[in-house]
Amino acid sequence: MSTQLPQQSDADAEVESDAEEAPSKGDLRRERKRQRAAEAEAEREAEEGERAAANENTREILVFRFDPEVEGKQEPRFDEFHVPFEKGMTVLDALIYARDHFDSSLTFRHSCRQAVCGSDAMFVNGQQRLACKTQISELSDPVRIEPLPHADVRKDLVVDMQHFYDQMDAVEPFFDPDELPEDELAEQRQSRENREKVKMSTRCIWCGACMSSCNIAAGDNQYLGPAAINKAYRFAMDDREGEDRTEERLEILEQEHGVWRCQTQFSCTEVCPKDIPLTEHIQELKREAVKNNLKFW
Amino acid sequence: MAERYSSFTPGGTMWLLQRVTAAFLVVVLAFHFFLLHFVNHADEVSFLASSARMETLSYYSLMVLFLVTATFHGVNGVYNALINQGLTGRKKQLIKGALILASIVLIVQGIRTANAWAGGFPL
Amino acid sequence: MSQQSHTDGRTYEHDVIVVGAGGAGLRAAISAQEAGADVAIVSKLHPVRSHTGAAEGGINAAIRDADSWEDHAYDTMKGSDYLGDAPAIERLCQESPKETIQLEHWGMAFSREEDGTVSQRPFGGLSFPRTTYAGAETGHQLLHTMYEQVVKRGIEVYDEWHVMNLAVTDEPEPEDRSCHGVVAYELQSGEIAGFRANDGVILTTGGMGQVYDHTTNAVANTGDGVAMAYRAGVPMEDMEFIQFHPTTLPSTGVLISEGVRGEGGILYNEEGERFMFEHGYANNDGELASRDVVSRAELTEVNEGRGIEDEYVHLDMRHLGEERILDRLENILHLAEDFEGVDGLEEPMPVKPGQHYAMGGIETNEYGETCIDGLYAAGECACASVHGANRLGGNALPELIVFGKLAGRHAAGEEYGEPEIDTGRRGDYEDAEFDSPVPLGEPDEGADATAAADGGETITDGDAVLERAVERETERVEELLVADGVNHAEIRSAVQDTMTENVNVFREEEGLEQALADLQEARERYRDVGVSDPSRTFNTDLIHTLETRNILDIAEALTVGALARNEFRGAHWRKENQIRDDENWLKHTLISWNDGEPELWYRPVVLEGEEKRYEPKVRSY
Amino acid sequence: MSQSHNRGLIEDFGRWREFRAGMWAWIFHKFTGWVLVGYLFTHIAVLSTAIPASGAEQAVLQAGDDVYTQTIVTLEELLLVRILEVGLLAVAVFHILNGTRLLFVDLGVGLDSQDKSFYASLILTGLITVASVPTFVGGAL
Ligand SMILES: Cc1cc2nc3c(=O)[nH]c(=O)nc-3n(C[C@H](O)[C@H](O)[C@H](O)COP(=O)(O)OP(=O)(O)OC[C@H]3O[C@@H](n4cnc5c(N)ncnc54)[C@H](O)[C@@H]3O)c2cc1C
Ligand code: HEM
Ligand code: SF4
Ligand code: F3S
Ligand code: FES
Repeated sequence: MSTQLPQQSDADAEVESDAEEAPSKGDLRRERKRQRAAEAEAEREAEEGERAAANENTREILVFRFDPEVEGKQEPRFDEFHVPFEKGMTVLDALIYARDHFDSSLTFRHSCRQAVCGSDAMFVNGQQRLACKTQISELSDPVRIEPLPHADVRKDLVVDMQHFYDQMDAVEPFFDPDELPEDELAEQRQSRENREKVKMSTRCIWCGACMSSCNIAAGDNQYLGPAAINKAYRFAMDDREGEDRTEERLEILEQEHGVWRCQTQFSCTEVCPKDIPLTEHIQELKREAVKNNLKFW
Repeated sequence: MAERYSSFTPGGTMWLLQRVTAAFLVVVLAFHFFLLHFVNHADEVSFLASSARMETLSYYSLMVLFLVTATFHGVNGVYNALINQGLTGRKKQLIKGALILASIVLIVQGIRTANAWAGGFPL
Repeated sequence: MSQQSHTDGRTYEHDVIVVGAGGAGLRAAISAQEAGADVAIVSKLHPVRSHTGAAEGGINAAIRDADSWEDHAYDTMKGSDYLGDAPAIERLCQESPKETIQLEHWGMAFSREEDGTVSQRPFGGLSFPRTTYAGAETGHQLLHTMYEQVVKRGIEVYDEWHVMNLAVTDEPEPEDRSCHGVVAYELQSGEIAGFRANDGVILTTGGMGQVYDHTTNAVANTGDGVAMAYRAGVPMEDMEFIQFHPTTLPSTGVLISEGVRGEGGILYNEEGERFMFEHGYANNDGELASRDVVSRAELTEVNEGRGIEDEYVHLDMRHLGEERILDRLENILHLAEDFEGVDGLEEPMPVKPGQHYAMGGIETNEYGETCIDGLYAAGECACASVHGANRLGGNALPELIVFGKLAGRHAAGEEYGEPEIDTGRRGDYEDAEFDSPVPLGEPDEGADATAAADGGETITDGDAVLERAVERETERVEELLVADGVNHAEIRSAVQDTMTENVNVFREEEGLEQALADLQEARERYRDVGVSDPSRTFNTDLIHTLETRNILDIAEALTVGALARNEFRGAHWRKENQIRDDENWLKHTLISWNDGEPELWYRPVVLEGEEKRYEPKVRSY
Repeated sequence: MSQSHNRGLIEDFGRWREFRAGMWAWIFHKFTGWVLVGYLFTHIAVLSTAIPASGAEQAVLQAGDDVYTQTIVTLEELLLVRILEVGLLAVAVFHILNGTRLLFVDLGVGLDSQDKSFYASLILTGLITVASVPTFVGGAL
């Protein structure tokens, strides 16, 4: 959980003391701006109430808000928005509506709107979900939207993903065959069965939902986590890589904080928006690793 | 990058042993419960009855094995749970030591008890 | 928080800076590194979030013996409606096989044949089934495979850094200028820093779909690279050519693959008529007519009052039977369910045309060079002109890997021969006679012009140019953060509304002029734009405000091009002249930013190939 | 600047209401495992009274007056102990059943019905526990 860098606190301290010495013009302006923002906020809330009353067909969303820099948002809180419902509306649509119409400081990552970029995994009504892939009509009112659990919140719904990326990098996530065909126009052969075997594992979009749902990953920062293990599975099971390489991959997975940490909670598999059978892959790797170790005896 | 594993790691072994002991325990624990709660009711326990059972070599060895596996399974389970909660470094080493010590004490004490019933190692 | 901590930001220095981390950017970075350069990628999204991941169909490559790159080139030229430049097209088709196999060697999970070779399938406009694919997720596999190679090579990636501007010297003629780096804003910290590029900057910022309100493109596809290059003096080429895909979901713009119609899906209007036949849009091919034809048919139905809820038509696949649907179109069921709340097995799916791809972009030659020294572009943001007036499905992904590689190598110092395609105002070109009915460009003339125009001295030193660029952008951010003003979202949606209303599939003079007037009004409002979020942490309000400026510039250039080109070619349809007019219009539209105002000119299409000349023929399938 | 909000353990655990089958199984298995180890240690401690008892006269042993027998009998006379024993049984049965479920999962069997097998373990545990109440709580008090 503490993926925060230690030196940051120093940097913060410095900045603060700078500010104390001579409140710069910029600071004053920003101060005024904050006040205005607060006023606008109050106004918005009033307007919103009216709107909600006027429009029957709205949905209520409760959104987690936090910003380390903005007064009034330093203490985490939930903001309520009433957005007009339309058929086909997703949680992401609702957030965009709230941002564009009520509060442009509402912050969340999103890009593709079609479940391929993996930017918008969030904790929606008690489950990790992709906001863009979740129909709001399927959720009960009010829709409660929080940032991914077990990750540091940077601002509103944005969490720090660095730790997740580090874990992905730790499994040497790249294809590494022993040899390639000499002809640069000749492909390596791969059987259909083998491609089928790795197919699901290649679908991962790095959304981090699985990692966030896993209690082990929450407790043990060094645990590789389901997504990284799945990434390793993708290569370890690919026949095009050599046997020695496969063994090396198993060795990485076998570290103390590798596959053995998984306690088959299944929540990763349940929340994965790409339906990757993560637990199954992890279990298969455990068995592979045991088999591999038995060879030593 | 996570630290690279170098030589043979016991991670997999411990994991495997945890399963193997579990499989063994299913059988023995069921037998144990059945024998001491249903066949012989708990309130009918007496030193002599226990003693009589313990004097057979097969029962004695089964119980010692039971003790050892259960201790390993339980203590290793606890240790794993702690690592899962992110226990590392010096603290981890300390707790590991303490757990091993406790296991030894438990097993020694258990065997002494068994010997007390059997009147020494049953031959 | 003192202002200082943000402005005296560090300068990062590398040989080659790649802006963007989609397919084109990653490929460029890898090849620049292979050519020996110290390369870094600067991207506003983490690489795997790039929109290349959304591509479904496949990569065109002539890798089989029965196929040839010449056939691929011919198909591409024909598809482009003879507005593609032959040297670029031939490059693309020659190198695509090698690059595609290169992906395979990097482990990309292509679909396979029984014998273990990669599978290929037929695609619209191709004379051979040469579309190499990985299920219905080719782009995803491509993007991730290439990112893996970037990780493997340890290439530095600055992710969630939004590039705001280029550091370009300010000689009076763009052709004399040179590029020395970029200025970027880190989302997490609010830091503004200079990135010094010793050898070159490669723009690979992808599409510009956000110019329209209904698009298959990502929210991040705001054409930043195109707009930045444009303001630095590089012309935008063929901007009026926008591909609209006929089957996208109305509420989100999510693409419903052509596969549904390929399998026998039928389009119905509100009255339940199979309009493609019943109203005579395509008596032979029906639903399977080309993308532009179907898009126009759908919109005609809606415009004539036969659309459902005055917005869309129905795509019905129920008659195919559950078994067949599950077998071949399962993905479509998920898309319709997840993004539209519709069960494709039980009810028809609503669809309407949506913006899909920009054929035009930053003018480059066949090596990815722009007219500014040290500035390159590749991928969807660039226009080496391989797609001309209409892109064939499956031709964008090869464009990424081929031109990404070439630009990367070139920037790293590898020499190529003389290009055959001219850039900038060199070689053959003609000035346009174009009178805009409304004022164009910056309302307060010259605000965005070079320092020379500001009255300052001309700076030609690389470091100084970068420093100045950082200062300017810092100032701009400070101003935006304190300004109390209009919300970017209002302006953006005004632009999107008028573009969708007037510069869509159907274009007519009146509408285009209206759009220009609306855009000018939006520009006026943008002068008063303000960012209401005061935070330095992850200020997306600020980023969207910056992007909106880019959208404005692009939308305007696009509309100017569309208004000027009075003919019907490829994806561009004009009411006033519904024929392809080779006599007058076998030429590229180029638009340059001239001291705060767009300026239009033309360059003839290069139809001379390596060995033959491509003679324009009627495009019929 | 780069501050962030660490939601801490409390908030993380506050999510228990949102747990799903696999997580509950995990929590229960953990809890029952710990109870069992705890019991194992006490159990051996209690049984250790057999060591001093082994020194007693044969007659004392016959009469059941030795420390060991006395300790056990005294304990067994307490209703609380009897009830705790039922609890122990429940705990053990659940741990065994779910442990078996986990063994299957480890072998890659029945991963798709992991939630059902968890519910089955729960129900079976309940049934066995209820069925054993007469044997445990009953008997000569
Ligand atoms: C739904 C869909 C399906 C498609 N299917 C196919 C297909 O089957 N076959 C085919 O050939 N083509 C297809 N295409 C087209 C093709 O996918 C795209 O043209 C191509 O992926 C664009 O890649 P790119 O690398 O140029 O840009 P992108 O992948 O969009 O990447 C742009 C990069 O630039 C970065 N960036 C942007 N602005 C900035 C800035 N200001 N500062 C820093 N970084 C910035 C972004 O972070 C991103 O990393 C499809 C397109 C879509 C939308
Ligand atoms: C009778 C059959 C038993 C079976 C089938 C069984 C099965 C298991 C399994 C499979 C695990 C590993 C869970 C995992 O790592 O995911 C486990 C953990 C554990 N077991 Fe057992 N077990 C049994 C008996 C016992 C006994 C008798 C004890 C007490 C001594 C015990 C104590 C534990 C403990 C403490 C854990 C660790 C729990 C945790 O994760 O915190 N088990 N058991
Ligand atoms: S495995 Fe699934 S949940 Fe985890 S990061 Fe990948 S896509 Fe997301
Ligand atoms: S949730 Fe965690 S414990 Fe294992 S099965 Fe998934 S990684
Ligand atoms: S916005 Fe890309 S996954 Fe949701």
